[in-house]
Amino acid sequence: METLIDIVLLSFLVFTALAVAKMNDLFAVVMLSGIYSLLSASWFLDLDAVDVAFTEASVGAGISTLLFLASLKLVGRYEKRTRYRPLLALGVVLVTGTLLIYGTLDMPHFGLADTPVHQHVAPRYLNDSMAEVGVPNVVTSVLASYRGYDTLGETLVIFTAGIGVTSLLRVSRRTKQEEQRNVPADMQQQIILRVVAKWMLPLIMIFAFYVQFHGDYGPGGGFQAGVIFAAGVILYTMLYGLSTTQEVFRQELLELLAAAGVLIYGGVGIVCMILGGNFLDYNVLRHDPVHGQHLGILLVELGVGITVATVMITIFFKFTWRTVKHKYIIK
Amino acid sequence: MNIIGLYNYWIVVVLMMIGFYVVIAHENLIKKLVGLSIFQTSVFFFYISTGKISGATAPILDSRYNLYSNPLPHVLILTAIVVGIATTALGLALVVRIQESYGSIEEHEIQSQDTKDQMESQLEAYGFKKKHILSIQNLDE
Amino acid sequence: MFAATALALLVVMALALARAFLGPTLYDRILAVNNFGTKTVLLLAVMDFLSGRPDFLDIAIVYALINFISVIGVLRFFEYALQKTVEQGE
Amino acid sequence: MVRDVISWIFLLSGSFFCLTGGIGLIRFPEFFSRIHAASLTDTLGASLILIGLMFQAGISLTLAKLIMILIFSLLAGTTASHAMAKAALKSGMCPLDQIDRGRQPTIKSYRDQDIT
Repeated sequence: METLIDIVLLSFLVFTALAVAKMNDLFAVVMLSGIYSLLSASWFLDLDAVDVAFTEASVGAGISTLLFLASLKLVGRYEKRTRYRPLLALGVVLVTGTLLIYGTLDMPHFGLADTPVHQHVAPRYLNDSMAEVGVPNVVTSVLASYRGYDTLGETLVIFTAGIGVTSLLRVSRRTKQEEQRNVPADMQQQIILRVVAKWMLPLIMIFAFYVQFHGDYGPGGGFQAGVIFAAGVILYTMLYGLSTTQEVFRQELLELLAAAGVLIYGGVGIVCMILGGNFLDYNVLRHDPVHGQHLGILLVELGVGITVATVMITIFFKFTWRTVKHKYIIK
Repeated sequence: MNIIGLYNYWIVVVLMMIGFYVVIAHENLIKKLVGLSIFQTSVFFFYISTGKISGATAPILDSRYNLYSNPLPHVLILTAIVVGIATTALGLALVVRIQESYGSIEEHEIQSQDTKDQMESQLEAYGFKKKHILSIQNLDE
Repeated sequence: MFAATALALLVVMALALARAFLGPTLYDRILAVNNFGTKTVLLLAVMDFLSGRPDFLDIAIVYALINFISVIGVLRFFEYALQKTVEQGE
Repeated sequence: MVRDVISWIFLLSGSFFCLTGGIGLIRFPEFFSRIHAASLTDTLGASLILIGLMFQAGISLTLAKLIMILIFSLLAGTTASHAMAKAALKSGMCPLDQIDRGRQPTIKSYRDQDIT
């Protein structure tokens, strides 16, 4: 049954990708790419990658679609037809594809247990992580502890992307404060939607915290929780307007928190060094190494969650502010 | 089992090539970004495919199971997805700025504007006046 | 029995996918995406039981939430676009 | 055993309703009849399948999560359908039978490429 679902979902993915390539209505393309990520998350779950499915579910289907839609609003909806027939591109693609498929013929078959991939460090993670880290979710223990340095880098990349978007789509402070008060909230006619969303918002926030702190025992963790929290704030922004949301989530606060998340992560590493361990070696945080690991993972995941949530909210605010500006101010 | 032994990898190649085609053959920058994300997810599929073991379960330890899939690809791809959305957001911000300063996000229109500007500035450097070089505006037709 | 349900859901997903490809108006596509999303939630739940580890239902919950948010997002941004084109037309 | 049988009945009837909804989504002529088919069967089918799964779960954390999914899908599904239909109506689309009775949609035709 797993194999059947695998085959069917992969075929759906190919059809969706072909439709994406063919359509020239970009709105439809973006919605199909939403379907594409729904499909890929189901496929990840089918292949036992629960944490990846979790991330793809919250990131791909939610935030990514919304960002694409917001920027479509700014750049127009239709793609112009290309004037020439892209035979050269087709040729390049066909040749590359054939070569890659020829390359796969030497690959070990799908699902075998004795392939080189499974021989290197994976057995150590699976067999010893319970004694060394004491967290049942191996993905979390590898992410936050064994490969913590790597994850610090990823968090920094996200932080940097946040800075990049902020500086690319910046608004001068004066216009912002003057004009923002006059911007009406969107979707005012959708009363039922607003009421239901108000009901759902606290549930979303609580669920985000559950994902954040339950990540040691089940699928979840800082990345997913941050994105879910951001999705809740984004829902509120879409229904009640940017200025209402910014009463709470001020720009200065968001910038401060985004930096604070990275600082927490790096700070844990420095504290470990001060206490006599290596950078991000949590064993020294407490007397019992396993307790130290628990504390370290908790703090590090918290830092990741804060950074991811605030960066996603910042990015969405920036795009929304552009659309609002185009609609109400540049006339 | 052996019939689909390489099926996953072939689908990965097909998806990657569709994404590649969209990136190199389409001129609209948003479409290119969508193609790029298809390309990106095909890489994710490849990693996760290699991590799967038939009959295994998800790598969350439980006393009832003793065969787990490989957790390492999951860790790499999990962070890659979030980084992917961050870079996509950066790309979209660039596209928005391009639209604001060029008035178009079609690649050939942007390039023809660039060439025109370049030629104008070169001609001005040779001492031509602005009014003389109006005629090159139709050059890209 | 879970397998039968999963198969039925896959068939419905195929139908919704077809509607998303065909769907003459944009609203048809939004409807197809929404329907596809709810079916995905169900499929994820059923797949958890199928694999015998129903403690992964969190993913289905996230889906139910995110699907709602993205449909609202599409409606919001599309409404906007429509207003803009009408304004330009006048 | 009895619990299994009950849960199978729920699961099968839920799958049946989902299938009818999917067929309606393809076969019906225009948006409003399609949303009728899809959203009604969606609510019923999803609830039935989730209740069927609840019988399998027994009293556990899984049951609580299933109930949460049920609440979310009931809230979100119905609200989203309402919002979609309202947005479509406001954009000038018009149900078929209204056109038959002679009411003109504000935009020429819902099949028009302008609003697709």
